[in-house]
Amino acid sequence: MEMSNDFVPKNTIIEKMNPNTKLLAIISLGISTLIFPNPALGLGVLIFLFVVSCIAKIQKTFLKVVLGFGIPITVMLLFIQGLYSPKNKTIIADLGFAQMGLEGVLYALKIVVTLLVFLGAFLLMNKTTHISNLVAALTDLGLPNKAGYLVLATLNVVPQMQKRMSVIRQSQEARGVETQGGLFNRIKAYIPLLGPVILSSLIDMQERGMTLETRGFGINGVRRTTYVKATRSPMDKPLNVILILFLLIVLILTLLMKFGIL
Amino acid sequence: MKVEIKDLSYVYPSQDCALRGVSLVMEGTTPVAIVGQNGAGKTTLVKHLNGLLRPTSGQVLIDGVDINTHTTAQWSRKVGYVFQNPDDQLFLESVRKEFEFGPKHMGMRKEEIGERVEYVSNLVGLADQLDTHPFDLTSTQKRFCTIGIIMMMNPDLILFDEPTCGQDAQGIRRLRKIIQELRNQGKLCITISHDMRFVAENFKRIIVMKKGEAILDDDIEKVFARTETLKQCFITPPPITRVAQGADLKKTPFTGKAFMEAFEEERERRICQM
Amino acid sequence: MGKTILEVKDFSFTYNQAINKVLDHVNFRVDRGSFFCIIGANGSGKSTLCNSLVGLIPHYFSGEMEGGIRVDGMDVRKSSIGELSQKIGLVFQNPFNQLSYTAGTVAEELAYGLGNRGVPGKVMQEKIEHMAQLMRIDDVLSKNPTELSGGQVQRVALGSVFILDPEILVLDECTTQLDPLGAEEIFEIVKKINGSGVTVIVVDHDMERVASYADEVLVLSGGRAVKIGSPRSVFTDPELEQYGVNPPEYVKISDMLRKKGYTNRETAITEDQSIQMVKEALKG
Amino acid sequence: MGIIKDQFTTKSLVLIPIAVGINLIGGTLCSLLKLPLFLDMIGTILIACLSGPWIAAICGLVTNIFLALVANPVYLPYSVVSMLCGLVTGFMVRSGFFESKWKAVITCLVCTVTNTISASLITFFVYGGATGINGTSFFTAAMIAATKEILFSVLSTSMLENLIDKGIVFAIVYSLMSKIPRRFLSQYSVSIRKRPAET
Repeated sequence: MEMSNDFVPKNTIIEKMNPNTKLLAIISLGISTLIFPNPALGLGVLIFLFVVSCIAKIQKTFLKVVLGFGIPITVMLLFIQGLYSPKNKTIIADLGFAQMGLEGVLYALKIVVTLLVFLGAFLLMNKTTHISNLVAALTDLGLPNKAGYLVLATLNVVPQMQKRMSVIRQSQEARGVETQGGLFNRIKAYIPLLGPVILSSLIDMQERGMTLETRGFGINGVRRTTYVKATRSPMDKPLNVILILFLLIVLILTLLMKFGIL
Repeated sequence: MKVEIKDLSYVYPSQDCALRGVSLVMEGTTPVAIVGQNGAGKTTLVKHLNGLLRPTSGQVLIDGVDINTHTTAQWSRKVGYVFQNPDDQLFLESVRKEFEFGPKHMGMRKEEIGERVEYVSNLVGLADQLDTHPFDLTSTQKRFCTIGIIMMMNPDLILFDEPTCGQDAQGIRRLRKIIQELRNQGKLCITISHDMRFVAENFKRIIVMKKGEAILDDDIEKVFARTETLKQCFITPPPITRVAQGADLKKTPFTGKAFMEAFEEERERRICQM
Repeated sequence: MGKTILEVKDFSFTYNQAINKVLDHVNFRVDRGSFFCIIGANGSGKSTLCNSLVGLIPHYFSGEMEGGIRVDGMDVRKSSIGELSQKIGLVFQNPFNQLSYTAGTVAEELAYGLGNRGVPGKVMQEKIEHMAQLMRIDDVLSKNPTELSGGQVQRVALGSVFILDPEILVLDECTTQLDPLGAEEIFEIVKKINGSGVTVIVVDHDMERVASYADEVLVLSGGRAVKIGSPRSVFTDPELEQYGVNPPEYVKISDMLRKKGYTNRETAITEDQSIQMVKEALKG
Repeated sequence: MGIIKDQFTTKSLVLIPIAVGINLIGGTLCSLLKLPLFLDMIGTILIACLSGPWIAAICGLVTNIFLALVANPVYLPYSVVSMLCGLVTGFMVRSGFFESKWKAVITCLVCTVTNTISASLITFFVYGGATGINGTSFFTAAMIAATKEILFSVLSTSMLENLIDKGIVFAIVYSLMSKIPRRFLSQYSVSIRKRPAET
């Protein structure tokens, strides 16, 4: 599992947008795809997201993640839903051991595009936004200080823990614990590591809490400020309006279709 | 015990060069102190002596055997390393278990382990704390606990990394006793320290490191007499020495006794001159 | 404004589940603007005392508390740590545990406490620049704090407490993990801060340093305040070693010279005094 | 509500990032050693024992947000699962179900069931049966092929997997709790009476 928020500044217009706009985009595009009755809209949104990823100069990562996740899950869901969905009525293919139904296939495709729209939009937001920028933007919206702390601290603490693990491994080696060698040796070596890593991290963290407290973590009733200012661009306002309108239009269209008017 | 370091260089994976061609020989039982500013390469050097780090170039020989021939765990029988931060090295639920862990791993006999526990726990001052959880000890006691777990394994070479850090007067006295005891048992002890008073009181031979090089390696008197070089390495001699130097005494004393001798000598000389 | 800025009155504390009192009926006062040092053996209760002064006891660590502490008129028991932090700041031993872990850069780290108080961006920027200069960390402002050396992180930690403009600064063995030069640097900065009128309370093991910086010294032993007074009166006390504290080497030199009749001056407790004394004694 | 607020002390809150880190280390270990398990709840369960149900629930939420941010947003809907498990375990520990080995086993079983049901419902309703992010998806697919029942297959795969997974997690936490030093533990009132393996 890759554990890094590898934000690389590329100085694109997407990067300069307010993180809240990007969050709104995830919600608006994602929910639109989710409620719209057929997969076509989602497919369109996906193509749009790909274009955005090109503007943000991260098209390679975008394709890698979206296809890397999209292909296996499509196959899997086509298998599960296409062949075994109880909704299946219209048979489009007979594979011998099972029959493929149109309803299941459409349902599977719908789930896949919805997931991919969420995934893709989220990925775009994530890869074009520094986390402290995101937290600053959310603080502007009124995110509680403690919630912001949890996200930021987790991002910073996890790499520290991984570093600590390697120091502890060294000091165990110096006590005669063999940590190299085959897979079995490594499993055996990791178990005594777990204890000290966890215990010493817990104790360190208690001390770190002292620092927070003496620097006003617990102060109530103050509107907090951040050093990092959330990025803003002139496109934020119009985009917000467009995104909300888009969601509304999709909602109305969906309702109309549901009631058989369209 | 003989440690040979031949033209040792080490470059970290981050491309930072931590050691640049260090050559040293340490032999016998005379304890050696390594001093120098933070980041001078002291810990990096010492980590080569039990194979925690492997030379980028050059060679490290322990009793004539190349360090690269064994793993760190194998070397731990011969070379004991007490880490700077005790929390990294302790992981069992009582001091006794910590003490017994290494020797059990090595296959030491049960009776011998028992004897050593008694001997070592008395030496490091934890005889009454054997059933305490190491994390419930004070920071000083924790440090002595890590010293204890390494001594339990009875290695021929012991490496201390900043043992004086945060120690009070009693702790310093106990450390001194431990270093003497190791010497009496014929062990070689190499210590990294910032505390010049401690160094002056306990070590004859000093190695001064600066930017990855061992720039001085000599008897303590000769090392502390090189005031200019030491200044460049950001090392200040112990208080007694500084007073002697400040008052222009000809000798470089480290102990009260030596100070008085130097003082009286200088006084005689001046009286004769008058 | 009274002369006393901090008062500890008959203060005792026992941690949850512990049997013994860590602090046992401690009494003392600290004058406004003074450089106050606390010394004593390990386990004598120094850190617990520091934590009590800033309100971590009883608000963060729980246990049984008796007596009281007043910081510039505020009752520690009744004020929150956040309120107290406006008056009193604490820097402790391990520099890496003093990072907020919310900051990607040193500048953000310095800003953390200010942000919690809602200090506006422009003021924040000014304060950060000023503090960075004072602590000599202006060259690393945009670096990640976890990548700095111990000495640098300790200066960042000191800066991020001092930036909150406390009237009292408590330093709990904050130089033990630094090399002598790094420690000296920190003390110089602290002396400068003290010079600007801030009361400084320092816990340290280096008696030579305590002797040369302190206005007043408190000796703790087994949780009790056993002695308080000027550095000279404390360090020339023959009972000092009983409390697990060795006087500065300079005291030893003075004693030796006096014993042999080479001098009759009063005991030297700093390097300069000592050199002066030896020079005079040499003249005979 | 007062009790809930009591849990949100700084002392407890700062444990969350570490607990998340522990969750991730467990998870990384599994993928490193190619074990078909998660072990990604060690931290959540540990913190449930130390700081109570609500902190544990937040810990579960933050873990999934973190995973979504750095690894894959697929993890986000499963935050409900982690939160439920944290809550359930926290309340069980509160009522004394961690004081002895056998009581801990009961807590473990309750947690397993909670996990299985909630995770299966999410896999079924959000993802249509499989997420494709781990090996068990294939197993689920095979079950479906054999039984023709999607929900049942998802449930039983999940149950089997969780039983093993939570068993290991609880065993680790139980042994950790006995190793946590007294001085540290005494600051967390939830667990103080409930320390296992001690008389």
